[in-house]
Amino acid sequence: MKFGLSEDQTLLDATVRRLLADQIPLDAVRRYAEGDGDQENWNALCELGLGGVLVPESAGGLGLGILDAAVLAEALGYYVTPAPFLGSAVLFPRALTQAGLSEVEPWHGRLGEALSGTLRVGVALPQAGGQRGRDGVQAAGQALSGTVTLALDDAAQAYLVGADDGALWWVGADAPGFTREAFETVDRTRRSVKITLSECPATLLSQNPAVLADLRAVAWVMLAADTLGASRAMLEKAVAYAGEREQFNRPIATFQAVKHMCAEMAAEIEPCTALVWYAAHCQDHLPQEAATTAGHAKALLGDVGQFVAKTATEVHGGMGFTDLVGLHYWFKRIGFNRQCFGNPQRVRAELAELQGW
Amino acid sequence: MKFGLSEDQTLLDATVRRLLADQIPLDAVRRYAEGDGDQENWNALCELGLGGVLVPESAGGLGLGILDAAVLAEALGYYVTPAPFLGSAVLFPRALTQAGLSEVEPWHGRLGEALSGTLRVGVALPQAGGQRGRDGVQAAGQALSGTVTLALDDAAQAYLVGADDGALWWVGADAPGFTREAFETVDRTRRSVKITLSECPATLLSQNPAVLADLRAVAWVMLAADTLGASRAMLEKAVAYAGEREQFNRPIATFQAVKHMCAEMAAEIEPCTALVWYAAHCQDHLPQEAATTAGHAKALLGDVGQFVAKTATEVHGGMGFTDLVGLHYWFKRIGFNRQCFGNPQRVRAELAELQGW
Amino acid sequence: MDLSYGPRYEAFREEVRGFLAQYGHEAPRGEGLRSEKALAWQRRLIEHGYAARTIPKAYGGYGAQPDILESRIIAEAFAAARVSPGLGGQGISMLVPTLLEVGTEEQKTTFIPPTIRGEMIWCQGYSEPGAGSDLAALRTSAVVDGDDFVVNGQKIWTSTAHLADWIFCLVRTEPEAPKHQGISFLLFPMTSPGIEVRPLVDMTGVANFNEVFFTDVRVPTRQIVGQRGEGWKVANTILGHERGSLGDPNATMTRFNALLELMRQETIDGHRVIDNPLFRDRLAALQSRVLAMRLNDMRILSNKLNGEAAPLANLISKLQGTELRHELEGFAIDVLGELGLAYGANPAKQDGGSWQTSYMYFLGLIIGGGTSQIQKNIISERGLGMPREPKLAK
Amino acid sequence: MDLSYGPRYEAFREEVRGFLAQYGHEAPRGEGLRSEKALAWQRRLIEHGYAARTIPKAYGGYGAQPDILESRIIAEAFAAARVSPGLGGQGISMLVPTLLEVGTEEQKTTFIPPTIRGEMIWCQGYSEPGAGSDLAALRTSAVVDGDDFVVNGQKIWTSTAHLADWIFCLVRTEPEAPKHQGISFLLFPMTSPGIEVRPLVDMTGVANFNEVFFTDVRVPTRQIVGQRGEGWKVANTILGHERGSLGDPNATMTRFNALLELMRQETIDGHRVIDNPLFRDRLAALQSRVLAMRLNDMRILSNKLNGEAAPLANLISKLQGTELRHELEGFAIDVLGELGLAYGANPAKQDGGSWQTSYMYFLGLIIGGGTSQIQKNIISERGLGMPREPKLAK
Repeated sequence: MKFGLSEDQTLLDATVRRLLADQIPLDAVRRYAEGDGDQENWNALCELGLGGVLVPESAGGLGLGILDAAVLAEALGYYVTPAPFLGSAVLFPRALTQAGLSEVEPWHGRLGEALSGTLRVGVALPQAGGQRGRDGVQAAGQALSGTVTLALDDAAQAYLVGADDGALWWVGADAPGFTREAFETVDRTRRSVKITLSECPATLLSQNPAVLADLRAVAWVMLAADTLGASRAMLEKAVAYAGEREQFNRPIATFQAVKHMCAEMAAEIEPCTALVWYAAHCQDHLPQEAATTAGHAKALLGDVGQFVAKTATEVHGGMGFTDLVGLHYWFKRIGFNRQCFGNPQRVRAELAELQGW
Repeated sequence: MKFGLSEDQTLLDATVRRLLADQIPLDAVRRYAEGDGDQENWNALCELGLGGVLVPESAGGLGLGILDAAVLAEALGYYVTPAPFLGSAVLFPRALTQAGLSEVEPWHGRLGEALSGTLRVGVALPQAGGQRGRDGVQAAGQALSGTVTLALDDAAQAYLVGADDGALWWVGADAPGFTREAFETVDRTRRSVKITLSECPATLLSQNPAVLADLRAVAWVMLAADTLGASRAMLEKAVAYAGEREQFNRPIATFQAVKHMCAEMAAEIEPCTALVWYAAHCQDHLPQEAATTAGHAKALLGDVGQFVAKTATEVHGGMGFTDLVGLHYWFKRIGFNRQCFGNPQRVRAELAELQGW
Repeated sequence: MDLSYGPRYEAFREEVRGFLAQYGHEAPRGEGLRSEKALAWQRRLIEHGYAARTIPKAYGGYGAQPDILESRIIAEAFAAARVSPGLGGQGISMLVPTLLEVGTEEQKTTFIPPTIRGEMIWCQGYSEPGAGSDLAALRTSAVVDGDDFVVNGQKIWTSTAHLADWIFCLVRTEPEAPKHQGISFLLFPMTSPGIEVRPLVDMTGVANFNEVFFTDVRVPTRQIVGQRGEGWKVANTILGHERGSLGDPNATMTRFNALLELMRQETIDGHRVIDNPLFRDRLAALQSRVLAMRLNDMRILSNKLNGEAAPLANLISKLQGTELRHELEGFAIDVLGELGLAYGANPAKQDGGSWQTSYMYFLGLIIGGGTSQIQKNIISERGLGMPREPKLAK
Repeated sequence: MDLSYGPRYEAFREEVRGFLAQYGHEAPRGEGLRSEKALAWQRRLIEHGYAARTIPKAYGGYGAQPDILESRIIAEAFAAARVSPGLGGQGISMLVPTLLEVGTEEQKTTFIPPTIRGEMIWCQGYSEPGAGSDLAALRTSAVVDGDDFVVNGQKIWTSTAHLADWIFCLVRTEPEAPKHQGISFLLFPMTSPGIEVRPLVDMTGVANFNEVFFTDVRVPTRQIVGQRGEGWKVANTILGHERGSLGDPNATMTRFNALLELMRQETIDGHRVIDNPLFRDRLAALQSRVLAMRLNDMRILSNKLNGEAAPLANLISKLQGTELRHELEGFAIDVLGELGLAYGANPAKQDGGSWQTSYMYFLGLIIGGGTSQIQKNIISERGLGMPREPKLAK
C-alpha cells in the first residue's frame, strides 16, 4: 500500500523541475508575456519527454498515466511555465486513447508529431465553462459551425472541439471557415483564442459523450494540479520574503500575524496534495470516482488557490503588488485556472448532479 | 442632520443597562435557565417603562418608536436578559397599531395590561422561518387549526398567530383546542413552545398580509439588535479576559493573533450598529425601505453574530467552553437569533424577492 | 499510487472479519467501563490480539510486532461491523506507551496488565487553570517529605477523574529550576486522602470534564516515572499522539453522510433541502474538504508505513480537522433552521440533537489539545521553518 | 435619528444644482491635469466656492467656513450630475492642509495659490523600499551643506511623480536621533538636478506609481516645513485623512449597482445569473455589507458634525472597505466565468475589464495606506484599548 508518488514519479518531478528552474526561469516567462512564443520552451520540455507522457509506447511515448501528467502539471504551475502541455500532451493523446484511435493512422503518426513538439493541439470545449450567450458548436454532416469564446493555445495547428451534442471533433487551424483571434486574458503565461467556425470541415473523433466528459474531468485535474503547484510556489515565496523583509527592526516572519497567514495557506494547500493525487489516480484506475474526484479537485483548488493568491500577495506587501518580483504571474494564473472550464460554483453544481443529489 | 441616537435614547439606554446590570445579573439568568420564571425580571423592567415603549401615550405607554425598541433590545441582548420583550412589548402593540386597533377596546385596555407586565403576549409566526413539514395554521370561520413548531414565550396568556393566508389572529392560551408544550432549545435565556391548535376559537386582528409582513420585519430588526448587543458583550468580555489571562508570562492580549481576533470582531460588529439603527428607523419613517433594511440587519447580524460567538469563545480558551463564566449563554442566544424567524440564507432569498431581482 | 493492502493483509482482514462474525455478539452495546460485559470483551480482544496487540506478553498483551496496516485493518473492520473495538481512555492510549518507553520494570508489571484489561482506569492530570496553552507553567507542587511527595494544587479538564482509579499527573518538584525542567511525572490512586473531584459542566450542558483539587496528597517517591525534573520530557514522549485524533477524518466522513441524508429528508416550504442550489453548493464544498482531509489521512498512514516524511500533512490535521467538523455541524443547524435549535429533552431534536451538541463540542476541540492559534504557531515554525517570536525584554 | 439636512442645506443643494445646470457643460470630460479646460474649470469652481472652499481668500481660496454638510452636498451633487468636482491629488488634499497648519507665511503665499488652481502639481515622497508599514524607518538622507540640504536616497509608490512639478518629501536629517525624531519635511521641484523618476508597473500592468531616486539633490534649507527633526509630526498632522478614503462606501455602492446590472444581463446556460439562487444569496450578502458600510459612513459624518465620538466606526473603515470592495470585484469575475478573464485589448471585456483591474487594484489598497495587518493592530490598540506588543530583548 502506498498513497503517494512512486520513485519514478518523484524522479520525473525532480528532473522536470530542475529543467524548468534552469531553462525557463521567470525571465523567460516575462518574454512570453511580452509577446515571445513558447515553442522553444516546449521543444526543450519535449526533449525531456513531457510531450509524450500519455502517448503509448507504441507511438514512441512514455505510456504513463494521468497521475504522472498531474505531477508534471503541478511542476509547470509551480514555475508558471508557458507551454501547450494541457492540450498537446494531455488531452490530445487522452482523447485518442479514449476514442480507441491511438493505434490508427493518421492518429498514431500525429501522436508522434505531438510528442516531439512539432504538432500542437489546442482545446475548445464550450460546454466546459457554462455556455454564455451564443457560445456553442453544432455539426452538420462533416462540418462545424459556432463559436468558442475561450480556447486554449493560440499557436496550435489543430484543435479538439467539443460540440453541443457531446461529440468530439478535430479541426485544423488552416481549415476553410476556421478563424481564431487572440482572446487576451489576465493570465499572460498562456495565450488563449476565440474560435469561430463557419461550415468548417472537421473530422469526428468520437460521438460518445463519455469521451468528452472524460476530457473535461482530466482537464479539471490538470488545472487543479497547475493551481496546486502555483499555490505552493506562492506560499514558499511568501515564507522566504517574510524571512528577508525587515520592518520594525525584525524580519516580518517573526510577527505572529504573518506566521499565521502562512500557516493558514499551508493548512489549506496541504490536503489538496492528497486530493489532486487521488483524483489523478482515479482517472486511470477508479472510473466510478473519476468525475467526482476531478470535480472536487477543480473546485477546491479554485477556492484554495484564490485564498493563497491573495494572502501570499499580502505577505509580500507593496512588493507583491508590483511587477518587480513577478508574483502577479502566479496570482493571475491561479485566477485563470479558477474560471477556465468551469469555476467552483459551476463545478459544484455538476458534482451535485453527478451524485444524484 | 443626526445619524444616531437622540439624547433621550442614550439616556434610556443607560438607565436600562444600569438596571439590567444591577438587578438581572448573570446569576438571575442562570436561575431562569435552571427553571425559574422571568416574570419578576419583567415586572422590574416594566416599572422602568420597557413594557410600554411602543404603547401609545393614550394607553399609558411611552409612545416611542422602533428605534427606541431596538436600543432596548440591544441592551437586553447585551445582558442576555430573559424577558418577553419581543412579543409583549414590541410585536403586540405594533400589531395593534398597524391593524388600527390600538384605540379600540378591548385592545386599548389590553395594551395597558401589557405595559404593566400583567398581560404577556407570545408570538407564533409559522411563515417566518420557512414552513417545515406540517407546520402551518389555517382558519375556518373564527377558529384556527394547525401547528407552530417554534413560538416565543412559554408563559404568555395569549399569542399572536400568523395564518398561512397572511392573516393575523389573537388566541388565548386558555382557549379550547389550544395546547402548548415546551419546545426546549439550545438557548436557555428564553423559553419557546410548540403550539397546536385544534379548531381553536380565535379573534381576527387583521386580514391584511401587510400587517403580518410588518411584524416579521420588526421582529427581524429586534433579533438583529439583540444579537448586536450580545456580540458586543462577547467582544468586550474577550478583550477583558485577554487582558487578564496570562500565558507564557504575558497577558494573551499582547499576542498579535489574539489582538487580531478581537480587531476582526470589532470590524465586523461596528458597521452593524449603523445598520441596525437605520433599519429600525426605517420601520417608522421610511416604509419603502423597511422590509429590505430589516432583512439586511437580520441576515448580516446572523452571520456576524456567529463569527463573534465562535471567535470570542476561542479567545477565552478552555474557560469559554465551560459553564463557569457563562459565556455560552451569549453563544447560544446568538445561535437562537440566527435561526429564529428565518436564518440568513432564507432571509437573503426574501431580500432578492423583495427587490424584484 | 497503490491503494491495495496486498494479499497478506487482505487475508488478515478476512481473519478479523471471521473473528467478528464468531464473537461479535459478545461485544458490549452501551455497557459501561466497569461492566462485566465490557471487561470480558476486553479479555477476549486481547486474547485474539485485537486489543493491546503490540503490548509484550510479559505485561499481559498479545505481543505482536507493530504493524500500521494491521492496526488500520482492525479499526476499519470493527467500525464497519459497528462492534466495540475494546476499551480506550488515556490510561491505555497515553500512560501505557509512556511506561513501556520510560517506566521501571516494576511499574510496567504493576500497572500495564490491569490497565490494558480495563481493571485499572486512569485519568490525566496535566492542564491547570493557569496552564493551558502554556502547559509548562503548571504550578501544582510536590514537595518531598520522607519517602513521599506531598502534592498540592489543582488540575482541570480531567476527563475521567470521577471514574478513575489512578491518575498520572504532572507536578512541579523543583520550583527553582527553569520551568520545563522543574516538572515530574507521578502516579497515584484517586482514592488518596486529600483529593477532591468536582464535575466541570461545559457549554453543551454536560460534565464531560472535572476539576481535581489536591490538598496534601501523599505519593510514595517511587511512584515517579522517569527522573525528578524530567516530567516534561516523559509527558512529551507521547503527547503528540493526542492531537492527530481530534477531528478524525473518517468520523467526519461518516458525519457528512448523515448530513447528506438529513438534507434529503428535510423540507423547506415543501422542497427538499438538497434541491436548493445554495445548500447543494455548500454541501459540495464541504464534501471536497472532507474528502481532501480523508485522503490526507491516507497519505499520513502511507508515509508512516513507507517511512516517508510529509510533516505538514500531519501538522495541519488537528487545525483543519476540528474547524471543518465544527463548520459541518453548523451547516446542519442551518439546514434545519428553527428546528435545528431543538435541544435537551425536546422530542423534535433531529439525530438526538447531536448537531447542536457537536457544533459546540468541536468548538471545544478547536480550543482543546492546542488551540488553533497554537496550531498555527506550530505549523509556521515546524512546518514552514519560520522563526519563533523574538524574546521579550525583561 | 434625523436624516434630513434641514432647509438651509436643502437651499444650498439647490444652489449647487443651479450652478451645475448653468456651468456643467464647461467641465472637462477626460481632459488631463494640465489641459486648459481642466484649469479653467478649476478657476470657475474656486470662484463659486466648489473647490478650495475653505482655503482663505488670502491664499487664493474661496474663504468659506468649514462645513461638513456643505462639503458633502457639493460632493453628492457633482457625483449625481457626473460632473468633475475639480482637481484632486496629494498637493491639494495633503500638502495644502499641512501648510495651512504648520507652514510659514511665505510658504503659504508661495505654494497654496498655484496648487489649488492646479498650476503646481505635487507628488508625495514618503514610502521607501525599506520603509513601508514601518514608515519611520525611512533612510533617504538630507545633509546640510551651506544653505542647502543635499538629498540622497530612494522613494517608492510616488503616484504622480512623472507629472509633478514639486515633491513634498520626508527625509532623515538627524541620523543620530531616535527614528521618529530624525525626520524633516522638505519641498523641492521635481526638475532639480539629481532626480530620476522610474515608472513602477504594478500587477494590473499599468504604471500607476513610480520610483524616485535622489542623487545629491540640493534643496534650500528654507524649503523645510516645520522644524528640523519634526517632519514626522508634520506629516502626521494630516496622514490620517488618507486612510478613510480608501474603500469609499459610496463608490462601493455604485459598484454594487453595476454588479447587479451585470447579473441581470449575463446568462449561463440560457438563464440569467441573477436567477441563480446561489448567486442571489451571495449578492444579497454583499449588499448587506455594502449597505452597512455606507450607513457606517453616514454615522461618521454625523459624528463629525455633532462633535460625537465613535472611534471604532472610523478605525475599521479602511480595513472593511477595501476587503469588501476586493471581494465584490472577485464575485463579479465569478459571475462572468471564463468571460471574466478577458483583459487588456480583449474586445470581450465587460465594463472595460474593470472587474479584473479593480480586483487587483483593491488588493493593492488592502496592502497600501497601512496593510490590513497594521489596521488590525490599530483597531485592537486604539479602538479596543488592547496593549501594544511588549518590547523585544535587544
